[in-house]
Amino acid sequence: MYQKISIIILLIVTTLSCNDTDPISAIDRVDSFDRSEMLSFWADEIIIPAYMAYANDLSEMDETAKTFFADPSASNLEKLRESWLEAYISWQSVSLFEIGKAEEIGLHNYTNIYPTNIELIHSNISNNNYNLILPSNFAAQGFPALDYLLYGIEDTEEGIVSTLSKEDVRTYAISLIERLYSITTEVLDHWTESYRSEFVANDGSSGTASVDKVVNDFLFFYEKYLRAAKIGIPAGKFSGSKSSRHVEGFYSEKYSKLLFQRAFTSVKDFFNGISYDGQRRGTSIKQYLDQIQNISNSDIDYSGNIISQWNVAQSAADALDSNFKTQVEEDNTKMLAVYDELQKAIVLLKVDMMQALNIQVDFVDADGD
Amino acid sequence: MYQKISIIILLIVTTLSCNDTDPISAIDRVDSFDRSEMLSFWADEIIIPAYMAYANDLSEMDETAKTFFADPSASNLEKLRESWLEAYISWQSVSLFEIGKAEEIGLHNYTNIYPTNIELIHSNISNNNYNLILPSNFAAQGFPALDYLLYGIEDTEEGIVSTLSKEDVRTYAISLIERLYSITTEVLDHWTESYRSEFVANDGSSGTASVDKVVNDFLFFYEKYLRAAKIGIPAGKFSGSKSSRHVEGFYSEKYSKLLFQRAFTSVKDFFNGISYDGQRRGTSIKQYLDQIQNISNSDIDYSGNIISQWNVAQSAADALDSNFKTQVEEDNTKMLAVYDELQKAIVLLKVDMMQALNIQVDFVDADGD
Amino acid sequence: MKHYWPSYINKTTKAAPLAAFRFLFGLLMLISLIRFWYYGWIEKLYILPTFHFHYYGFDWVTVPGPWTYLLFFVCGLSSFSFAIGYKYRLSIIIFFLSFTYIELMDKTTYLNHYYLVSLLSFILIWIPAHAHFSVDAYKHKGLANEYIPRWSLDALRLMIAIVYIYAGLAKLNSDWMIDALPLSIWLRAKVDLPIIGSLMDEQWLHYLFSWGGAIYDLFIVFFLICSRTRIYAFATMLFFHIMTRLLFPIGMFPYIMIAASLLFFSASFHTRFLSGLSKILLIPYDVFCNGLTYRRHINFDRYAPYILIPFFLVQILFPLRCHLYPGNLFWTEQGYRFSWRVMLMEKTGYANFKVVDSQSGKHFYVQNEDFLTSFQQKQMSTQADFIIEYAHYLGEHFKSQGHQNIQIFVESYASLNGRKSQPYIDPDVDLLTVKNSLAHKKYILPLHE
Amino acid sequence: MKHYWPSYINKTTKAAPLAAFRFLFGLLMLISLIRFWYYGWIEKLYILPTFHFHYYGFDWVTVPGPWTYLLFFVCGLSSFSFAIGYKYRLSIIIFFLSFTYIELMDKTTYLNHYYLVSLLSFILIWIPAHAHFSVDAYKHKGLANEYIPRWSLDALRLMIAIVYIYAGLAKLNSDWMIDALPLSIWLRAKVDLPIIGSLMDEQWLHYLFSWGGAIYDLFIVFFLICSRTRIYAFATMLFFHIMTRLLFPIGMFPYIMIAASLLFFSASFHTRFLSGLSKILLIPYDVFCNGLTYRRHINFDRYAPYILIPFFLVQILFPLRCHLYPGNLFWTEQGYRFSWRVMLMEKTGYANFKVVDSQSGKHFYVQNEDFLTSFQQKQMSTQADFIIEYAHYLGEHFKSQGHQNIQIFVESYASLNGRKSQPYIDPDVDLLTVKNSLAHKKYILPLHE
Repeated sequence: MYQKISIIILLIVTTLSCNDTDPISAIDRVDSFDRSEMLSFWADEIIIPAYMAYANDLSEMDETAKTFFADPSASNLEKLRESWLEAYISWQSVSLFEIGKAEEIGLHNYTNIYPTNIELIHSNISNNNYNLILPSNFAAQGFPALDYLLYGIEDTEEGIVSTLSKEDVRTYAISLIERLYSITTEVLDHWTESYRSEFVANDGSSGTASVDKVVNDFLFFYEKYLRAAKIGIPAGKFSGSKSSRHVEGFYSEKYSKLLFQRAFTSVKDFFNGISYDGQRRGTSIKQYLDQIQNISNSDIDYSGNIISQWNVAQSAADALDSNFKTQVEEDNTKMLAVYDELQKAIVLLKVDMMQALNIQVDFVDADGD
Repeated sequence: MYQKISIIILLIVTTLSCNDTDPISAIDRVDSFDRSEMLSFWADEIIIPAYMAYANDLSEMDETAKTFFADPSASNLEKLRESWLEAYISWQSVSLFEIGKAEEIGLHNYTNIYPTNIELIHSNISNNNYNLILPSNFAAQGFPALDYLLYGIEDTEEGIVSTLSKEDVRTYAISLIERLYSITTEVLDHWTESYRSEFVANDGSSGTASVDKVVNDFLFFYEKYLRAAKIGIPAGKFSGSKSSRHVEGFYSEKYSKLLFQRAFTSVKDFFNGISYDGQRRGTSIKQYLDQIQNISNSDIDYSGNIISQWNVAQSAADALDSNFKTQVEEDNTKMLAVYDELQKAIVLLKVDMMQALNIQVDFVDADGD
Repeated sequence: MKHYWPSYINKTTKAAPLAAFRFLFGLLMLISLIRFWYYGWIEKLYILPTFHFHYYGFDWVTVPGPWTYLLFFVCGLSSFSFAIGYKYRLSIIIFFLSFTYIELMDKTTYLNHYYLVSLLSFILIWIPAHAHFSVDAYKHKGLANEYIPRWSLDALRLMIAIVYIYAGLAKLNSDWMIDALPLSIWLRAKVDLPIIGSLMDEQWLHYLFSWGGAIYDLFIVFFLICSRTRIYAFATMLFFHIMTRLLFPIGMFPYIMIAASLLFFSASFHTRFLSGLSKILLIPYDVFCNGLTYRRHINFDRYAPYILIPFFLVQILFPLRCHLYPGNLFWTEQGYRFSWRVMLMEKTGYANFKVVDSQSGKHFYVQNEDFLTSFQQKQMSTQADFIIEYAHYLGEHFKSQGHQNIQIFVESYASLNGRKSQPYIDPDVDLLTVKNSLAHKKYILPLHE
Repeated sequence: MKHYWPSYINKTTKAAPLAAFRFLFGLLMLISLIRFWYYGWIEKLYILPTFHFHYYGFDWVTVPGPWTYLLFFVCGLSSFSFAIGYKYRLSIIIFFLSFTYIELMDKTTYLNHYYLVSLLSFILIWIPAHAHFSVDAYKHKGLANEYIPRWSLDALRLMIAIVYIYAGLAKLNSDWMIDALPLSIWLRAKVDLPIIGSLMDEQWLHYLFSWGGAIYDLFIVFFLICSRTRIYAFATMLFFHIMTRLLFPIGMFPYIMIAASLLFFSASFHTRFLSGLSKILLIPYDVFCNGLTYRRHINFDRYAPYILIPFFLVQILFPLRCHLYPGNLFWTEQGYRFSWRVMLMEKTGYANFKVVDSQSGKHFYVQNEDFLTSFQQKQMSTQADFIIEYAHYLGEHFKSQGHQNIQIFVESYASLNGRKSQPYIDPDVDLLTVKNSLAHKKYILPLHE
């Protein structure tokens, strides 16, 4: 008896301890949702193409910037601005995948913190002694800083061209553009070199598995960047008073809606499993939810509820002025309406969807019982 | 030990067995609702005056009938009809107190069963061999039968006068009128002679106590006679098809609303504790409910809910034609609307009020546990 | 632990307490049945109603018309017969079957203590309650014993313990403990009582009774078991049952529980009681005090413990089944019965049935008094299983009257423990499309607190 | 019965099982604390958050900043000290106080098994677990005993029995038994597991686990008590804990329960275990096997039974308190904690706080991540007492920022066991006007099934 039990205990304790490393190799699973297929689709058809397009646009911007600084003219400024807009738009499709290297280096913080800090930009320019890697410089770089330099640094087009041509300003602008490009290629290279397979292989269901992380990032993007930063904060939802200074693309004064729409479309496409180029459909969260609804015989149409709420939000957003600054200042109620509709989907996403997928919001590495 | 316990048991069993007869005399109660005061008010200011007025009207009718049969003329017919109407109206204030002798003899069944059975009336008249005490003759006597004799037995006024004057018809009509008078005086005498003190003394809270019985009778009247018989049945609520033949006062064709209104007013006055002559207010169910709401700190305004629902029903009823026959045939929806409003109060009365008063609907004499 | 079971099963105890209980219980049953008959309840509750509500799975138990009187007579006869211990096994089996049949005829009359009577009589079938102070033992000297197996007495005690403890646990709910409901509703209505009536409006009294009742139910058995506290426990028990008897119409219940509590008394107490009784009845009591112990006589005895162990397992688990249903137990009453929930709630209801022709859309309402007694109406209007069964009965009735394409809906309201009345059954559900079953009744609307 | 208590209290049993448990439990605690430190959880859960959620009545328990590390160190040291039985009474008291203090610092981290550790260590204070196989007993020969009072071992067993049986009873609810929830939600997400993953979508498996879990919890203690079934019960227990450990992140819980289950094993088993261990550690085990019985040494021993009887009475009654609150327990969570409700529900929530200036009517929303860690946000959004405490904290914060006439409202939604999300707290209640208390929280909206 004593020996029997001792042996059993020994065996067990060993098994329990080994669990952390999962020594037993996976075998084929039937009839269940294929997470690794979904992860492959995400990586190969959505995330990597988005990063590639974005990196491409950034290198384009780098080119046009070189052209401009070689020959500062209003028309070259216009080309630079166009390429800036292209890249800024592409960024919106990348931003929701802050995972892997992007998470590690904090891509978003270096790319799109707004409102940008004008004093800091000017002091950086005049000091010529700045380190863009420092968190204190988050608000002095990225697209918002370029927005200021390209549109807001002077009142007139000529003024902008001449100021930008100044040695110190030019240096600063170029360093901003190059930094954007360099950190993006770092992320992209990491994806293509090693992270893609790591990402797809991590197809488990723990809090640190790829699906859980991407879904959390996706939710975070929706809640913080789409709902709050682009709409809620300018509309004054979190301060009590509206503030057009918080609009994305504040200085260019016309692209805020475009940027928002692209970001929202990226969100919806990702949820629905539409490839970056829009040509293919793949395994998606929507399918995953639909299958869970099926298996559990639930009468809750998880994905349908989310999609129809987004449609409502989309119609509300369609009614907005192309410049949110004007919208906020002249008829903030429409902004508030869009916020409210986006907000309603939060409950469907953070509560119903997360429970159905059994993914924890912001995985906490602690014990349960 | 053995003796102690034996004695205790003996004592106890005796006490338990004695409980049925309540040998311990009542002492003064403070701060609690005075049921016997309420019962006195009901008896002295509502029930007995109502029976007196009703008996008085019946003796009046007896007089005018004698005048008419002594000298059958259109004008004397008119007087007879008037006194019939007076008595019929007074009946509405009496009908909700089917307690004591009235319950024993079944006053309502001999007084106001409609539609009246014309064939039976004619066969009774022609046979001259009938016993009005038999339940089979319920539908051939009382006010509805008189309604037929005084208004519907012939098409023309002259025809009615001449037919009524016929020996056998006259005999029948007189026997109907006298029977109404005799059973009513029987009830009234019982009240004044002995039942009044019995009624007031029975101020307990068992299923057979006066308060419980009156409240049950009151509910029964509201549900069966006011809601169903006067409104619901003609409107077709219980058969699926409307039937104007079931209207109260079908042959006189104009008093149905008057009768309904008087009955409804009696209901409300009783609930609110308004004396028969309308001059005094006394302890009432409303007060009882209000006190219970107070004591139990309830946020349910029992009496207020009932009264306001009755007000809604009253407005709906005010919109009805004075002849329900016309109303049913031409625009039954208004009848249905009144029914629906009366019905809504049923839930407030039968469920909320009865639970608050802790009175059982239709007391059942069986064990609980 | 290893050897505990065999040693327990062979333990013996004096037979007097069991015999005394048999005698008292039988007499009480006889009185109950006579009382039932005398009050005209056989007629009123069983013969007169045209329709009866059946327990789930017991649709085959029907009222045998006038033969019901014979059923009651047989039941009464058998109760007397087992009381005096004459042809005990046969009598108690007949009593158990006839009494249980009577209770199954109409669930309108369900009472927890009727259920208790059925259970106690079932237990009595399996134990030698006739081995002492009985006609059987007097006539067949081989049957007379002074001692019996201890488990046979403990089985009855366990049953009583289960009843009290579950009744106490059931009182641990927010209405009872926090709001003193429904006692405050009931007591407030008793201001007309002599002497104590004036207290009945006092809130502290409602709480005293609520908490007192819960503590009493939870702990009385332990105090009855412990010999030092037994006399106080018994006094408390008497006080408790006097109070409830004074305040509420609970029939024979207090007498049964008082008789059952004597099961916990010492053998010497019962010996004195039986010897005293024997003197009064001129029976030689000594013949039963022969120092012998009851041993297996028939196969019954051999298998009895193995019948009773599963029986008690069921008794312990069955009252827990309510937890398998969602929603407020008092509101849905799913798993409410057969669980020693005594006087826990005041529920008032109203149910108005609508018969709809699904093709023409025409409808009419049902007058319940055309089909049900007022007692049946009262029970039906607050309990979903009654409503469904009645709706199906109405459906059959109107179909047989030639109505076709019938749908039956109910507009029902109920009020629980003084809450405002609220809709009870989903008024949009055609009741003919649902059946009574043990599954959760989704058409019961949720209770709003 | 009369003489049962004195005879029980004087019964003795071998000291080996208790000593073995003391040793294993202490080591497990040491490992737990090291693991907690190693994973950086002291920093993450206690030091970093600016705000901590307090248990009702324990607002005075605050996080002592960097001294928290010292607290953990003391706690770990005392656990090792009582494991080896060095200055046992002092060590176990320090362990109980420091561990309990740690648990009281933030209710965000509440776990049933932390609560169990506190309770077990409280019981250990009162029993002579150092009378055998301990440094104390080795050094002071007068303390070395082979036998101890039986109640001291039984007290620990009773505690484990309470935990299992209440955990089993808590599983008897409709979500768990009828719908196999939340297990079906959790298991469905585990299709990625090796070998058994493919089964995780199977409904029968969800039911097997649900029913198996309930039956296991309800009956495992009885099978552990009975010597004939003990080995099978232990095997089942191991299987059960392996499965839960594989499927869910439950930390040290299975190890603690396995160690506790050894309490039910025979003395000879433990004697062999300790003598084997002594050989490995080169301790002369024989000195403890002296045939002596532990007798009162200090006043502790005299009063211990009278401390533990009320303690267990509270343990038996406390988990029942949830019945005093109306509404669905899983939804309101009133009386949910400290009641051995383990892994019973999946609840997801979202709470969006609105700060309103009651005079101007202007309002803004709060970004919870400015104040709470994500773990705190998660716990806060589904539990009403967290929401209230947090709202008051927000009120203080914004008042100190100069805002005046503040009202705080919350738009909160929660989803329970796969039900559609529904509003949780009444959005029209100014949370600053309500306080956390033990009374029913009326501002929790009812759950719609």
